[in-house]
Amino acid sequence: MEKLIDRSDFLKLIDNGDTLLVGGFGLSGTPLTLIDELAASDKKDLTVVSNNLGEEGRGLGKLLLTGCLKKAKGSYFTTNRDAVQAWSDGKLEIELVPQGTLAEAIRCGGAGIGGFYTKTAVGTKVAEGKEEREFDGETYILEKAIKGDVSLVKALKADTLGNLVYDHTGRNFNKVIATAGKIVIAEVDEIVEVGELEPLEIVTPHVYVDYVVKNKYEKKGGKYIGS
Amino acid sequence: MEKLIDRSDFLKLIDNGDTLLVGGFGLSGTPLTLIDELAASDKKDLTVVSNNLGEEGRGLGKLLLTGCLKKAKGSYFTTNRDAVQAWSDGKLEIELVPQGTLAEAIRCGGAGIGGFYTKTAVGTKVAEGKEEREFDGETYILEKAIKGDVSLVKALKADTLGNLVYDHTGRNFNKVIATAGKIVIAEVDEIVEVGELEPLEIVTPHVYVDYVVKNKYEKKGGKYIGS
Amino acid sequence: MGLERIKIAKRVAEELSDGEVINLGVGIPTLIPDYLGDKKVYLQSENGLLGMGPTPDDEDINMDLISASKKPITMDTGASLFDSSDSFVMIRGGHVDLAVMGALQIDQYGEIANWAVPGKTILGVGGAMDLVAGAKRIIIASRHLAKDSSPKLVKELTFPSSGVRKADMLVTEHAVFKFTDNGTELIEILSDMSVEELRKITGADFTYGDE
Amino acid sequence: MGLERIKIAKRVAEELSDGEVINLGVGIPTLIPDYLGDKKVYLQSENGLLGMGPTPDDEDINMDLISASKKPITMDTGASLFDSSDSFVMIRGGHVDLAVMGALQIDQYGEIANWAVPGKTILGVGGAMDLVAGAKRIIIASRHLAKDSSPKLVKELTFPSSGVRKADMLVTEHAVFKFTDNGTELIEILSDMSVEELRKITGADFTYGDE
Repeated sequence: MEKLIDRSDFLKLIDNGDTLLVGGFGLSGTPLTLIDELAASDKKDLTVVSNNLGEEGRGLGKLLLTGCLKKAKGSYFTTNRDAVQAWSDGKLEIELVPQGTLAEAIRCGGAGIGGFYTKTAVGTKVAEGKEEREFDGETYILEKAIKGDVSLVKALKADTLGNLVYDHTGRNFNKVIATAGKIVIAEVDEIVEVGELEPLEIVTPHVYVDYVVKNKYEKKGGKYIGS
Repeated sequence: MEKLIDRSDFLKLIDNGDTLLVGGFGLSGTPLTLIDELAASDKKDLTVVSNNLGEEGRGLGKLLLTGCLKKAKGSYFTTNRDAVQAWSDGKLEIELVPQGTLAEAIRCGGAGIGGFYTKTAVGTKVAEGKEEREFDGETYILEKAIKGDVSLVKALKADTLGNLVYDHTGRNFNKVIATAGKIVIAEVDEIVEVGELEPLEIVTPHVYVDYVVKNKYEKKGGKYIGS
Repeated sequence: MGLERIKIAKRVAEELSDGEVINLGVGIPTLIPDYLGDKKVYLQSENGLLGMGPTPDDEDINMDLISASKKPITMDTGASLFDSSDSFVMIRGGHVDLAVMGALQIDQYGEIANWAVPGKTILGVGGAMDLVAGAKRIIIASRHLAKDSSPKLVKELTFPSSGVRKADMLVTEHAVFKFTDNGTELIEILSDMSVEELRKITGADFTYGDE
Repeated sequence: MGLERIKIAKRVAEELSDGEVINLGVGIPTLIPDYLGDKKVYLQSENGLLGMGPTPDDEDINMDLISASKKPITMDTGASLFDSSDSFVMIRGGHVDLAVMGALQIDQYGEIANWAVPGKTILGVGGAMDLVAGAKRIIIASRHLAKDSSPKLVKELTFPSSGVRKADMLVTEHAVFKFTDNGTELIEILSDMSVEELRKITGADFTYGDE
């Protein structure tokens, strides 16, 4: 398979200062193997755009222990005490975006759309400094598209072309994130022959995927053992 | 099945002057039965938003023979001579929208988004009178969301809850149109028991569907006979 | 304490109608499914599922089939899966019949504050503002008083607002309130309090009956 | 006439690289798949398919599996289906490697006019402007002259533009041109014309070789 790379080659695709879009909701649909590589690297000044930063010491939470993050942009960091601490200590910038706005902004980033007017967050602190506009008598705020240097997604299976399917709610942000990075890397549990995925079941067509890395963790009892 | 109505009851849901969003690309994925009911009715001043107006005397093209249309909004009417004629005769207003802008505007209409900035059509006649704006050095134009009074979609199957799946490229505009009408009516070839459609294969979740009408045409040799 | 949460959940459950699509927030709202009786509703989970079923047995847990509270769940018959952007098309686009959520404060017109506390770290908003903006109907399910014994229903918010869209109803362990453009209306007392006692522990004025 | 269309298609086919995702417009571009030889490319159809295969046998025709030209098609192994909005995420978002399309006119910098004729009914644009705005690379495949014998490659467009984004290349039955910020460059002559003869039937100036 042409797009398949070894996980040890993944770091070559990441530069200091990059903005990474990372799929996942909590630890579900999260590229745990790629995050491990990042956590073990000397990369720095990274910005991560993801719904949250995993849990303490798990998933994206591992990156808080190594100091490679400059900024996190997402919807919910409160439950990760390491994130709150890093922010309190001035070691991590945080930009809060409502969950639906985050998903939509990333989708726009991959869709040739520069920005959109959403009804979410009108009249709140999140809307401060953002342009308001009325359409048909309703007020909306302008949100800008989000793009990344590199997108990291986690799929259940890739076929040898790079078509992706996801595991249940593990789909979450992965579909849009796969469209919005200059380089897109998919971590997968399994690689199947082209033709084994049904045209109707493919969620991410192969055109979006540049590289595929095999997950180093095995799922047992519904969890990735040792992750 | 609660949402199932007879096709003869469909017209009660349509008022003169309504804006109808109609799925389909050419004749594919088009609610042919519902269109027949409209064509045989005395409805008037309807606006149809659809990629095109079917073919001469077929699909949405039938509505050009009855004079129920005031306006058509879509991306491609050139190949339907009846549409061109009606427009030339001043009997039909036409508003031309690039195909991708049409799909996106309808999606926004169903998504609580008031408008979006697209890179499509910048510097063309389509952009005249539309606001231009730069994001990261690129120019975009503002397009407004499109909503409808009634959405007519064509699916392959509905389950008894109203979940929908489509036939191959018959999906086209139907997915977004099912989200953007105040009333949404799905014409389907087949109704199956709830549970028969896989959670991963459902394209339109039942929450979007208000009514289901059984298609009166049968598909043979890849075409709906007699349509 | 637990009993009062259950009381609130039970009362909210009465407001749900058969066939509705509902999004349940964290905390008290998650107790509601246990008190639906014969009513069949469809639970939406903002991480990408319509038709959320009960908690699975241990052997059926899959960390990639979870709720918005990141708890393992199952799928009901007729469930569908979708990505986050489509999930918020559903929420923000006005397709969810009802959102039941908690609140830190509610003002007399039903404006909600449920994501941030003044002077404290504000590092989470999640899908709260999208639900506030988009759900067809909003019921706040909350204890009557905050942990510091201050009333949650207040004249004016002192906590940051979650959006200009107002809640329709507030259910606490003591009472059910309805919000209109004219302010708060008490529509039902759920405990042994008198209306006057209720006024004392409520931060906003409210009307009751013909008064 | 048909031979010259094939000649254009063959020459464009040489520009395609193995593994590319390509959108082919109506007319000459649809002939290209026959001349790809060993190269495997993936055809995108804007009505919602990546991996368009050849025309089916009569008995396998399905009116709900069609191309953007509304012709019956098949699916290649590895094909995927999606709705119109996702299809234009792919197109407008810059994910399609190459769009090959016809044109009514092209100006000296590669600006394309391919949807409307001045003074005539303008009732169709389809996905042309989205492809012009979004494809990574654009090749125009077109006869050198219009039906009225006017040159298609011109100094300035007199037909309505399809967008500010420029084409990269023009392939006609006589020549291959490249467009840069400096104007048009002739890179190959495909017929027995001399450069001077070619200049006579071309409406824009162009450079050639070291000149």
